[in-house]
Amino acid sequence: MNQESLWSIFINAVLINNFVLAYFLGICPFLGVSGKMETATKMGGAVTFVLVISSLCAYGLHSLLAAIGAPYLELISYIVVIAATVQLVEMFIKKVSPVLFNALGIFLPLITTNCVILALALFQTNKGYNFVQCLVYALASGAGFTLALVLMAGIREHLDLAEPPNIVKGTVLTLMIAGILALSFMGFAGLGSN
Amino acid sequence: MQGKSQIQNVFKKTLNISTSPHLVRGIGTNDIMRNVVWALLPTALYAVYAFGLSALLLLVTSTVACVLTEHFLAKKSKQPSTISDWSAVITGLLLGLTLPPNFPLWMAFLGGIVSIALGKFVFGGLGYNVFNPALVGRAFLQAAFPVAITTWFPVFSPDRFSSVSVATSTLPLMEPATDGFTGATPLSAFKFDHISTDTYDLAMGFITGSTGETCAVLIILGGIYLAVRKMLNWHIPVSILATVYVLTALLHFSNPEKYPTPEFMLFSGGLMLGAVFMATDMVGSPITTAGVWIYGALIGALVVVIRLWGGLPEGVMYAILLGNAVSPHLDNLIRPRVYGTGNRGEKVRG
Amino acid sequence: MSIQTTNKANEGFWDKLASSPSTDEYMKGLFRENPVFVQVLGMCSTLAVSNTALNGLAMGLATTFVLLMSNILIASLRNVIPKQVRIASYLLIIATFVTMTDYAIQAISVELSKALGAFIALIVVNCQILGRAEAFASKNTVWRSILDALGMGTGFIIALLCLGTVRELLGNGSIFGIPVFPDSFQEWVIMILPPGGFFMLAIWLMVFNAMKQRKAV
Amino acid sequence: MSVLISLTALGGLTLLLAIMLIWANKKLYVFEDPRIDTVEEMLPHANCGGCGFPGCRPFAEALVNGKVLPGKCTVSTDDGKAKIASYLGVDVGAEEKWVARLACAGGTNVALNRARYNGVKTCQGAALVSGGGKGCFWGCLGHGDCEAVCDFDAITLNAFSLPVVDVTKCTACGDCVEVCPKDLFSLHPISHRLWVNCKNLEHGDEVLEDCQVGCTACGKCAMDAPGNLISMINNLPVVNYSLNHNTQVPIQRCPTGAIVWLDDKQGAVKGTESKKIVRKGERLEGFS
Amino acid sequence: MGFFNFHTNTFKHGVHPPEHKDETNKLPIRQFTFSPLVILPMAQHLGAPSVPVVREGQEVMRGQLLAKAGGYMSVPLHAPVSGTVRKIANVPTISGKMAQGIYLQAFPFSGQEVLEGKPIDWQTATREEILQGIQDAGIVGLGGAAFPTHVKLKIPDGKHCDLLIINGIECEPYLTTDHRVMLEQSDDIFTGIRYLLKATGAPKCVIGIEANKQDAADHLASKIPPGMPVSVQVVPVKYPQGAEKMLITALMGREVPSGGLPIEVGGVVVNVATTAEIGRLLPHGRGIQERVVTISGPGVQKKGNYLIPIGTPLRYVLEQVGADENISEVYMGGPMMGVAVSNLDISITKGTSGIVVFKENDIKRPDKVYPCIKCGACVDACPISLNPSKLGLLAKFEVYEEMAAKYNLMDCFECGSCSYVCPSHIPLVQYFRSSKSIVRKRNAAAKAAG
Amino acid sequence: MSEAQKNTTEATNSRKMLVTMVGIGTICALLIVLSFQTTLPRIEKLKAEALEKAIFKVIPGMVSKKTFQLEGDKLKEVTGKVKDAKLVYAGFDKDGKLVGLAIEASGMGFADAIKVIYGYDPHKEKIVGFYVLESKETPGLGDKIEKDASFLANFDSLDVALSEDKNSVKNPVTTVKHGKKKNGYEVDGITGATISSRAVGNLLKNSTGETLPQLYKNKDFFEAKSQQ
Repeated sequence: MNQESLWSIFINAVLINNFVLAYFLGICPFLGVSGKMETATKMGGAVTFVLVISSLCAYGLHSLLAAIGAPYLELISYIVVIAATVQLVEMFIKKVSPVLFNALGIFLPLITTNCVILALALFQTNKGYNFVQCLVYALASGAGFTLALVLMAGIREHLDLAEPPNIVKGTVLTLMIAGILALSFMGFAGLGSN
Repeated sequence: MQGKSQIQNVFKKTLNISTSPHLVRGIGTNDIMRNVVWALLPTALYAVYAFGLSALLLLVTSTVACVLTEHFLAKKSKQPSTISDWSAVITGLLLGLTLPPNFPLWMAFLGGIVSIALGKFVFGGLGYNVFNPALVGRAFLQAAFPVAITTWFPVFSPDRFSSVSVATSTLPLMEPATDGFTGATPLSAFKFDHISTDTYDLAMGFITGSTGETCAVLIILGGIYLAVRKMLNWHIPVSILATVYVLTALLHFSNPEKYPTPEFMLFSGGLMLGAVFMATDMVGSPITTAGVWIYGALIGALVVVIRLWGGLPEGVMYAILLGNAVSPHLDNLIRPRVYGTGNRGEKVRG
Repeated sequence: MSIQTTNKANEGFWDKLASSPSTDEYMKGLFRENPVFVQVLGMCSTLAVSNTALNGLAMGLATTFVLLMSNILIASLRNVIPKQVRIASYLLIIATFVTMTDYAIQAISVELSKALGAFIALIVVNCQILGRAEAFASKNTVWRSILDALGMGTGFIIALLCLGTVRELLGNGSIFGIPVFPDSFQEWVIMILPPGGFFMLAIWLMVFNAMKQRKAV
Repeated sequence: MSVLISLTALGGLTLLLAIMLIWANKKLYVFEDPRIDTVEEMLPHANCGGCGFPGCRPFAEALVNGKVLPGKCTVSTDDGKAKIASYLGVDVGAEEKWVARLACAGGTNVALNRARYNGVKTCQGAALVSGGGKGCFWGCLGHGDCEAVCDFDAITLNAFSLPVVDVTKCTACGDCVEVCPKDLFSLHPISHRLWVNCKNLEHGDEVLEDCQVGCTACGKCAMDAPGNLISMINNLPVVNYSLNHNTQVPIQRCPTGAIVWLDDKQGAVKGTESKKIVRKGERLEGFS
Repeated sequence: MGFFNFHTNTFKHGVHPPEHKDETNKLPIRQFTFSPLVILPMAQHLGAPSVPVVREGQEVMRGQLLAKAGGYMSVPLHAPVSGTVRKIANVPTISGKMAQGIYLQAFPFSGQEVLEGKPIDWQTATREEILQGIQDAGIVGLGGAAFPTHVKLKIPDGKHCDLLIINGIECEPYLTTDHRVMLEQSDDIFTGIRYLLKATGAPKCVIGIEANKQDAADHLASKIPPGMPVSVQVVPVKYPQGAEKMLITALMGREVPSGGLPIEVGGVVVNVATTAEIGRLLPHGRGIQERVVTISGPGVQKKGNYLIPIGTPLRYVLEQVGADENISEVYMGGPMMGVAVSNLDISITKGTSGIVVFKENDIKRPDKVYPCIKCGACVDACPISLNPSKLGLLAKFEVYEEMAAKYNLMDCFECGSCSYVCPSHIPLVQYFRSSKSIVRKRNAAAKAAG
Repeated sequence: MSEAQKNTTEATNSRKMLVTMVGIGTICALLIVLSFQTTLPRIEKLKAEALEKAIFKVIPGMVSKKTFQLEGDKLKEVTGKVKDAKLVYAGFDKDGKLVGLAIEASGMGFADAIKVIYGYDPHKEKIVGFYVLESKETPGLGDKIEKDASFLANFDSLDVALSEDKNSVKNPVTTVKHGKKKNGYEVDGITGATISSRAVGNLLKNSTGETLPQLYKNKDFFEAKSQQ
């Protein structure tokens, strides 16, 4: 059982070990949808939403599999259940609220195969968090992801009005900025260690 | 008629046409940059006086590295060279001033290259860089060579003008030999051993630390010179320093045992240099006055958080880099109310 | 569509080899459609485990194995799986092989599985694998899918090695754990840290861009 | 034992999920015509707006809904249009190729600049500064806004800073028409061969002071033209294209070559009596 | 003005360009000689061009009606000299455009006496009569914009005018026209104010004058007729205080809503020279024939303030005042907002307040444009608190819609403060001007398309 | 396509979907279980070996070990794998005498949690061994806590004697600056890796402060075990 305080879980996931900038998780959407501020915030919201759902699913599944003594099915059941749940949610939103779907739903299929989601499920199992800790961890990871995405989107939007050399335009530039952001986030290392 | 023929000549001429306004104020971008260099010179000279030959070599190396890189990259991308705008000199000087005086020269050279190439060139050159180039270089070096960058050189060492620190002349494949002295900066002394340093020593620069961060008084003088000439936005240093002061004061009075005095926080470490010369980098800071206040307050708060609760003794560099990352957002979100648009203004962002 | 051989003297065997369709199926993954440098896929594992060459190699091999096996299975089942449940089925198949790989690596060495950490499990969500399944294996024969998987896998390994060797060399002074520089070498610690990963990948992409540009001119 | 457990567990799980998905597929599915995607895929993705729709996808929707015919797309090749047409089972709706045409021949070799313009090197910018400094107020300023705005590389400035339209590349998207501050571009069917290459509203020698190839409004072309093919309006000849006379007669006596015959191969053909161009090279000086 | 008064008697931001007013502000207004040929464009004002009522070859008297107003938003044009109408054809104008105009050849040695018309007495005339009289006199804003004055004075239903502001700011460098008018024509000004007070129904009137014209302010204050609700207010020197909106903020402490007219905050602003002209012309029922023009700048020998007949060609003006051999730039209006002339054949119009001539090397033309370093100088200069730095970048990358929709591009009135202060010498005003024209073009196209 | 036809195809579709999904699921389950079964023994063995190696490293002179579970103040001997429990490993010499206890501890380091195992000699009331199980400290700097010889020498004999009432450690472990070590309970830090070495000191302080008094209460239990 893990004793970490909720506050330290939160700070850790948002700043110190940011999923994107320190763990390299969710790089694909990070590179893909950080071009515009508007999409970035929506994507961040959608990811946080899915993170919470999948965290809950994973928590339930983990208890279930432990009960029947088949921990080796963890990975496969996580991914399948999360994928199916997300798809259901997507269809549900599309049916119920087309407005919400346009704002959030179109990102959902992208998110299913986002490493952040599965990684969160695996990490929380690894760290042995309890239910509330899982929830905070999911929210904090989502917040960390959104923070990185939004910072990046702001910078990239700003750079729409710049003339970077041809050779670095696009992914290269985004990666370099991500590197500098990761450097800046290193300042948070050890936060709360003393 | 002589007058007539002269007029005829006049009217044969092709006139120049251009759009209004036809007057311009004299100050150019290169003038601003050059003046920043002047303002930095006293600090640099004091550094050479306090730390000797090693500091001189370090400053020269980092500046030369930056200028050469700028020139080379401009040539490489078939653009006219941009070294004449002095911005590369500022970057080089600032980088040198943030490094320990006995920092190996080859590393400083590498830092200069990284500053210009990664901090500036990839964004499209002067005016487009999001982050302060010197700090990008410095952060790179901090992450790459954590030991060398936290090995300090004593201030006023007696043989500073006759010999060069062993570490300075280290080559890439050599382990930097330590001089035996690895004195602590006031900040690390406080963080790890709770030893506070006298404020007077801090302000006058009788302490060890990075090359250019020791003498707070000279830095402030340089800042005032620029602010008077309107080449520096005085709101930024004021809001950073005020935030640091207020936050530390609150903490200090709540628990004087654990937290340092606000004066100590203001004058120690790179805060003064950062607040006056780095956070004020026009390109990386917000453009509106309101945005600038928030930017300064954010940097100040981050400095306090990282210094007091973080793992590292010093956090000015990270705070400014993060402030730079946020400033495009501040520009987007905070806009002055346009004349005649009512108090609520237009909705800024959908 | 074939790889260009500019050298006239080489024409003959290589040219023929290069222009044969099955070779092309394999070769395209190496450079022309390299999953990392050209398609920019599978970034997470690329960045996370390329801090040493050995880790990169192991990760590359594991990914290639999963890619190969899932491609085979999906290609052979491509006429059976209904369209509506295809993604779920692919995920099932991929997750199975990933789990198997995970256990295999744990059985080989504790050290290695510790170094690769959760990233073996995260092969499941490597967009590259699902992408190949969806874009290629579900539409092509088993044989072509095998070639494709091997090609893409090799391309991935090449990319990981490119990153891993440079990062290890500068960050650790060694290659595959064998010290290259004298002990006194001052390591560039940043290279094995996250920012170094971003920078190194950016630099490699830049090299590829430059090569492409030069070719285009 | 564990084999059995896991088989049941995973089998049950997949069963459950499959049922859920199937149910969702039936109950929650929202219909969207898949043909829209397919058609959009077939379109050139130029999003130029030449078809009159805001982009390729709205155009694809309109195509699928039968509101327009594929021929409206100005960018797609004939093959591409035919493919879409056959996919949707409709007529191609072939339209004649339209191209953008410039109504000015006053390059720097023949037209004078009265003033030297300093500032942003765009026609838009220059036009707002006393008309741009060109002697002829109506003439092309030659800063190449049209060249920059053309997404299809169909417009290039020639040696005398005059835009030349490559009719094979031009898709008649209309961007150049919009961008030209002097409104010199217009879209025409490629079969309109007779072309007035000037917009100067002055007449007589005052035109020639500024430009050697301007229309002096002498009216010879209108006289020579059969029927009412050409009429003089506001000091300029206006061709009545609806009459569709395929004749080169009107251009022959034009003294300045302001009216031309656009030939597929030779480009703009001038009449036999048009004067040779005297001045060569860029001329800035010379206020008359 | 109390020390703690937050209404600071001026507006936010703004710049302080060098004034150069000493060169001409001591020189009294002199009558200019008549040019043998005057060229009169029909469009000398904003709005519809005038419509000629004479034919080619007709002989006209000075002050005779040459063209009638082309609508409500238009004014008539009167003959500035006696002479013969040579032809009615295209004439070059300041915008570079050729437009319809009248070539009038002056009679040599003509007496040049002016025809009298139907006088309008300020005591007996009704509001409408005064407005009509102003229109018939062909009076437009003489400050530079040439907006028909009667349109401006027409108070819309439901609004009323709290304050009549007479604009004697003249913030443009070099120009001293209004300064001299205030010193020399105070009687005409106060007569004009009487007409204006009646026409607008305003209870009082303030004459706003910048502190660098203290003598004019003192002179006017001493001449205020007893019992007239007029006061003179001196405001700090700052450009562009003479802009209508800025002046209203400075004197009334109110802001004119974006896209709105001054009357929406209860103010009407009339230029001081226009006021003088009204006071001089209306009692005699005459039309406007000449105006005061400051001719200055390093390129002229006989600098001064001249009373020049409308339609005098620029070439003639420069011949008379002795232009330097090396002239390279001629501006109509002041150097901040004036227009560079491409062609000396254009003529003085009603809106021409000054002619500034520069020689080569006199004007500092920045050779190098640096990238924007976001120093914020333009933001601190912009009198309407726009963000010229961002707008400039957006214009460079041609994102015009965003400029208009999110950054209030259309509120820019091109005062030039941003370009003046920009250390990187970015041609901001030109960017905005062409962006605005493109936005207008696109909006019109969108409207046409439905 | 008529309505009826559509319905029937949908029905067959649904059945087909069900069958394929479940079929694939079953095959996958089979594959996973088989590979799990095959690799399990070896994985267990490798893991146990790794742990054993660590325990042997931190308790000098031991030859055999027993595992105990600490629940509240009670100790209980366990065999095999126990999840989610605080484990204490006891090491015995060849005579079956208790030579030391190995305790796992973790705490926040510079980058992420540091997980260590240390050996405790209840007779001398000293820490006698130390080994880092997991850390993500900065390579070349923070990771000196795993390698630096002079730092590791701290833990050959670190005083953690209990206070008089046996409820806490008399002198809690603290880290001091390199070369400033004076007392037996002080850890001599690493230059340049101040933060990581302090983190180690901190986590030892917390762990010893909590666990050692608990173990003291079970003193007799161990005595009993060692006499067996």
